[in-house]
Amino acid sequence: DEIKIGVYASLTGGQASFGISQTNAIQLAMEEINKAGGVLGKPVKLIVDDDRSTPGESATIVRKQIANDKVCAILGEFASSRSLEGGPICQENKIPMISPGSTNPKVTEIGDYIFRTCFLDSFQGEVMARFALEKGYKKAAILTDEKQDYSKGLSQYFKENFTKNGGQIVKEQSYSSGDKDFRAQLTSIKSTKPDVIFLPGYYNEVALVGKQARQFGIKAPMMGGDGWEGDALLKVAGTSLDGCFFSTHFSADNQDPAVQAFINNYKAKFGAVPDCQAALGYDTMRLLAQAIERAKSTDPKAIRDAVAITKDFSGVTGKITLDANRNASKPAVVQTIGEGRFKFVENVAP
Amino acid sequence: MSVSSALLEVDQCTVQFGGLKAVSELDLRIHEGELVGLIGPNGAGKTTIFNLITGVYQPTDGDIWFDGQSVVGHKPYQITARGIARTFQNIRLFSSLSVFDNVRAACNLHLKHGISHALWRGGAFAREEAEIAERVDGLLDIFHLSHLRNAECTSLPYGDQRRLEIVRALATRPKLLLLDEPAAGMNPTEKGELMRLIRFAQEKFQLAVLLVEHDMRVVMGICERIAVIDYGVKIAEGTPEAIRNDRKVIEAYLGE
Amino acid sequence: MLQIRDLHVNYGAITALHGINIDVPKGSIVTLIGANGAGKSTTLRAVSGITRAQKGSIVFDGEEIVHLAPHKIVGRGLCHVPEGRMIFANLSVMENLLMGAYRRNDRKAFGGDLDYIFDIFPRLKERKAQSAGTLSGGEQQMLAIGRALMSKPRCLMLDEPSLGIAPLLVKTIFEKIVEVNKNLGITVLLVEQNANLALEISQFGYVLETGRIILSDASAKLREDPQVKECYLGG
Amino acid sequence: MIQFLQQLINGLALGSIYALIALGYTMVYGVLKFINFAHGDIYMVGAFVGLYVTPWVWKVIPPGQDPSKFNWNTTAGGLVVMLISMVVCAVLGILIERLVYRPLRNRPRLTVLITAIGVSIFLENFGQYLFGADPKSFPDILPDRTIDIGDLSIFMNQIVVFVTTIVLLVALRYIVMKTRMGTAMRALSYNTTAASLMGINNDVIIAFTFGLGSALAAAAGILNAINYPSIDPLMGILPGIKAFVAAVLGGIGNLPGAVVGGLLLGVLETMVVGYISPMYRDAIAFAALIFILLFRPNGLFGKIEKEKV
Amino acid sequence: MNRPKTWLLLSILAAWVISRFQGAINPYYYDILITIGINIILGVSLNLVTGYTGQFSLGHAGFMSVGAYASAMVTLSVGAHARGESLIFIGALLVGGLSAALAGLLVGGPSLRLKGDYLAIVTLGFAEIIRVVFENVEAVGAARGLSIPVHTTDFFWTFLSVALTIYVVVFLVHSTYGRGFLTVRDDEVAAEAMGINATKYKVLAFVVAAFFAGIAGGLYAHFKQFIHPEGFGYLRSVDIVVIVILGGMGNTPGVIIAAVLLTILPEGLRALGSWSALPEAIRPLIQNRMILYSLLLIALMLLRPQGLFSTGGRLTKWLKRGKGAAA
Ligand SMILES: Nc1ncnc2c1ncn2[C@@H]1O[C@H](COP(=O)(O)OP(=O)(O)OP(=O)(O)O)[C@@H](O)[C@H]1O
Ligand SMILES: Nc1ncnc2c1ncn2[C@@H]1O[C@H](COP(=O)(O)OP(=O)(O)OP(=O)(O)O)[C@@H](O)[C@H]1O
Ligand SMILES: [Mg+2]
Ligand SMILES: [Mg+2]
Repeated sequence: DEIKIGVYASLTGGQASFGISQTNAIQLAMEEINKAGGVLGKPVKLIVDDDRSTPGESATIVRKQIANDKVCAILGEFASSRSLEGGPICQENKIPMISPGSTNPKVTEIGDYIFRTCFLDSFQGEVMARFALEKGYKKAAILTDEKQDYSKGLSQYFKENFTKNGGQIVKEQSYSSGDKDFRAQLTSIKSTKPDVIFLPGYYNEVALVGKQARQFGIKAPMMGGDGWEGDALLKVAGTSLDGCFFSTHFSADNQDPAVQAFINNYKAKFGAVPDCQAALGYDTMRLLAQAIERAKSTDPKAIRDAVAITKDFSGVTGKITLDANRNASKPAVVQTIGEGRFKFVENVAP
Repeated sequence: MSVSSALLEVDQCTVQFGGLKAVSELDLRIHEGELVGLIGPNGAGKTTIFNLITGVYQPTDGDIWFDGQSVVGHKPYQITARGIARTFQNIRLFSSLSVFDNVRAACNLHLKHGISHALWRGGAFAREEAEIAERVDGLLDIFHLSHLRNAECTSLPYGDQRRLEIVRALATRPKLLLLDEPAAGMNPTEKGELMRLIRFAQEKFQLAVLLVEHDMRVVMGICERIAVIDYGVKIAEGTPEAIRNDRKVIEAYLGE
Repeated sequence: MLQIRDLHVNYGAITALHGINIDVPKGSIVTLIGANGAGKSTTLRAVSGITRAQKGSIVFDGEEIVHLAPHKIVGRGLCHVPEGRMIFANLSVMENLLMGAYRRNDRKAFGGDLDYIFDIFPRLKERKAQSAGTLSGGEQQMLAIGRALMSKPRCLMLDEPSLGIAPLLVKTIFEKIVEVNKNLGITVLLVEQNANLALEISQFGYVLETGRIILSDASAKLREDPQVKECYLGG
Repeated sequence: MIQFLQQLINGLALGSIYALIALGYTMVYGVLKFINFAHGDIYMVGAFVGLYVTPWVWKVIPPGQDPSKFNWNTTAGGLVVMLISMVVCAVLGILIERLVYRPLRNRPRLTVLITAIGVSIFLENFGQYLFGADPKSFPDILPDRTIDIGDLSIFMNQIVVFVTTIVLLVALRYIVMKTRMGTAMRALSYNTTAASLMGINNDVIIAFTFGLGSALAAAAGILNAINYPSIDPLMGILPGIKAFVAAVLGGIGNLPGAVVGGLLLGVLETMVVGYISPMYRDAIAFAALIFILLFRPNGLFGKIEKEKV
Repeated sequence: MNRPKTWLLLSILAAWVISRFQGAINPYYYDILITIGINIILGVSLNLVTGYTGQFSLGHAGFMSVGAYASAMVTLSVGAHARGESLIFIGALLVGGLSAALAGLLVGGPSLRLKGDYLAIVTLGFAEIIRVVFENVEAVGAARGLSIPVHTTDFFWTFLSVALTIYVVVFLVHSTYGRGFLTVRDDEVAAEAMGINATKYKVLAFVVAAFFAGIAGGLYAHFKQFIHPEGFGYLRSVDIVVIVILGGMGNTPGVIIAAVLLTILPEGLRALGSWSALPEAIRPLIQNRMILYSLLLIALMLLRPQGLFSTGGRLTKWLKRGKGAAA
């Protein structure tokens, strides 16, 4: 007999690249756990379902995993909108759900069975605002992805913290995910001559923004959040984002053997450097396994209770503690870009 | 307000397509119950006149009176509601409907009840549908189409389709019926039968008919009065006898 | 020139032709008459390949063409002016005529041929640049015939060319059919409701009824046939 | 003012990409009267073919060292890549036509439309399976230079796209309006039976149309990838829709209309982003489209052809 | 009492009886069942516009979203656990349906003089505009989406609406009055010449269809308990068009079966993808359900170009031929 854990993610469709790396890492974690004897002496079995990156499927999947596959816990989506769809079903059926990457505050507000292992947008926004000011940047322009709540949240917290501490926002512009042309926005931004451009989007667009900004002769450095992290960013942007900064969950420069082992194993299995979605997925899977171990039972209620009291779980993304609101409190990492790779700059404690 | 007693009065109408005057300053009167022929060479503007009367085209100039009211600027369906029905030169049946439904659809105009009845399906609805079915079957019967009642209209031979178009037009209960080459594609026997039917319908429903046709046997055989146009201009008008002997008409249209 | 043997055509469940035989000798005009729905158009459609025959053989100029695609049949010099004209409404009159000459390579000769057609149908010359869809019914018929002539066929099949044509012009068209037959040596297979005229200009006639040939004879004889007289010549 | 001019340039550059895709769209539509929903996906395939053949081409024609300097070798290589991609996509287009559209040729248009949607979903998802879901970086296959005129920046690539669009427009228009093939295309678009009675081999013409349309899509895909060097299997969806809008705006089936529609859409979107709000970009673009269609129900250049009754 | 109404009442009664046992149904299958119901409503209502009236609309999901948001707002403003849940729900659904109908009127009115693909692009554009608006209005959650705290949609309400939709569309069309829709589809010029106000019928079709799409949206919102503008994009509209065309334009039973089939298909393919006997080599290919889905879609169109359930498709012919050969 096995311990069944449900995973729903975007394996196809517009956001598949995130969902795939997250699921890959979860799979890696599962294999490692099983190799080490499983949980409670039983092997872990993942039930992975694809939600096509579209609304409307998550609820169905969660119902299926609970009713047909009889899972005892579910690992949710990185996209908040889909966690918000699957979450209520988990709550209703009293099955714990942990989202590795949903940063929208509403997700864990669904109820006491819903957790997350990433930090909230407010924290990242604050970290980057502080970092920008420390660097001596006074005038910032913001370029937000209007379609992503994640991006909007980051912008909002960045703005609040930046202006509160003496900075000035000289221009706010936005785009939608999937856009390829940002010249109109950059033209407007260029004329305001900012010291820094805050660009809290996903790497798909960020890379093109960087490229186009440099073509326009905009030299100001750019900053962003964990959405930047991805191999494609480096490949597409070339050198155009060199010297820019972003906050994220983990750094490959971290010489902690656990982190290095994760990176090497991931590379060996999937032929790519793990990004932060992968790191979060990996941690979440292991965190759940550890909680089940502590609960000494596969009863969902017991698992929930065990997850809720997670304290100082040491993962590749740092030490994770779940607070009373079932949100993770954990450090952020600031990285910079250069020589075709991400480089560690500093750790920021919560 | 028109003072004449004519049912239809086309008053100095012009239709222009770009540089081409398809109809120019045309006058045409049709009285109640009259059977008038409209002939002329190909491209003279006959079909255009039909389109003008039925509101498909708007006159560039001039006015059209029907039953004492101007119909210019009205939509085709409004004009049909006033009592003008037509057939088309290139048959335009409702291709996905059965013969029966083609005619039934044309009864739509005089429905006493609307959407609510169709949905409620009470007794009144059933009675009205039954009435309509009876009327449609009656019409089909007159035109010898009853046996094809449930056939798909596109599978009908050409001549039957033409007759079906006439039935469909009659179902709108017109006062004036415009027929555009109803005998085209029929053989002499069928043409004879058609003439009989047109006359019969004209009497039975007290119709005025305006008939466009290239077959002179048909036109001369049933029309009381004939108007001839060429290049959009009326070149002659009169009894069949007079038209047959009109030099201009012979030159432009009939030939020796 | 054209031999049709035991031709069967059905449309789904409806059988339109129950094995008919027709011969069109080279250089002749042959007429096919019959009531509505008898299968006249179907015969022509089967010959030109736009409707598939279920059974039978069609030999044109010594070659079996029953399985050829329409464009190949046209390429052999057999041209069909279909019922309903089928002119290209979105093209101008001139372009329609040139379309007729699509398979010809002697562009130099086009001018002369166009003049010839404009001579027969002066109205087309007036409307040269007009988009064909806005032509009157009769004008469209002229265009359809003109377009067919542009392909310089060896055999021309006309489906009710007088349909919707003013009397004066009907005469002209029939004269021109005789003319192209005589002068250009084009063999003609003619389908007509106007049986009087058709039998007058043709050498041979067939009478089709519900998918079967019920009579065939020299045209002059057919015109005297009491049955034909009653049904197709208007008594 | 400078900013306005810059936005205008940005808009025209964006618009010429739309125009380029719309050209192929509109041409296929003009002949076959059906919206080839898969056009945007052929465009994607075009870009990927470019990505995969570039290393091979570069082996034969080594590109210049500095991508920002003009270099004959780079340019020649770029053109070869584009040609290869156009040929591959033309073959793909013809293949698709042969396999799935031809059997449905005399069917209701909506049936074919659904099939096209099927093909589109297939190409997108098979693309994700084959190429992976994450975006790929497209190599600089043309010299990438910025031309600065005062404060205005124009990119070589933008000029290339613009010029290509215009050249293709002129060439296509010539083919469609003046050549025998083109007249046959138009004839066939009206009535296939009549066309075959004229001796036109419908299969050949339709295959040619598809091939040409797909080649155009491939060209657009490559040019777009040069401008925005991040390509992914779903990259065709959005431009596909935008090009559809552009084509309709100009009067679908009308070649110059497609180009004008595309440019207009590009400028409009850019101006909305630059001066109003990017949030409402799509909404305003569509609102403008609807507005224009209300006054010109057949698009800007579409003939208001009243059906002869 | 005549036949149609009897059928309507009987089916509503059946829905009610079954809904008494809905707790016993496996929640996953129950979810699919409700989704089927919603898709039937969407397909059958769009069929009135596209199938019966011949107007090509690519914006049905837009109307659905109006209904979803409007009904959700009603529920949210009344409060989650107010008394009289059913009454509030009916109210919310009606508000959703009526708002959508109003939207249908707004779009239908001015844009129906457009034809074919022009109409398609305008409806598509309209739906996109609605989507962008929802994406930006904070009051309805903007890009975050909107959570609805109650779960009122159940088997009874869904299939009550299904029955009503089918009743209205079928019996509207099957009357002398309703023949007007078909004539507009077949030949607008001839329809007008027969005294049929084509514009009125087109607008009516749009409004009625939008109303039911709105109801479907309301049901959806109160079932999934979360709505997001992305869920009502043009691809969703395309899905509905596929249902209509696969079912056979203007063929309501066909559309219903197509809705069932197209709802089950992706879930069936999901099951296939996790089938353990699958060879490793083709597993990733099968796991991308959309690859198989699209191939099936194409195959269906090739085999049944007139829609699944009309006679005369290749499949029927092929079957007949097979029989003939055997005999
Ligand atoms: N929409 C239009 N645009 C341009 N020209 C038109 C249009 N409709 C008709 N015409 C032209 O107007 C003239 C009259 O056409 P109409 O159809 O009325 O002729 P007709 O008398 O009915 O001829 P026929 O007996 O051949 O049917 C023709 O020369 C035709 O080309
Ligand atoms: N596409 C079709 N589908 C089904 N039946 C058809 C089709 N075309 C013709 N028919 C049927 O085949 C038979 C022969 O038709 P055809 O058109 O050949 O007749 P015709 O002699 O040319 O008549 P007309 O004088 O009316 O032109 C008719 O019964 C007709 O209803
Ligand atoms: Mg006429
Ligand atoms: Mg015929």
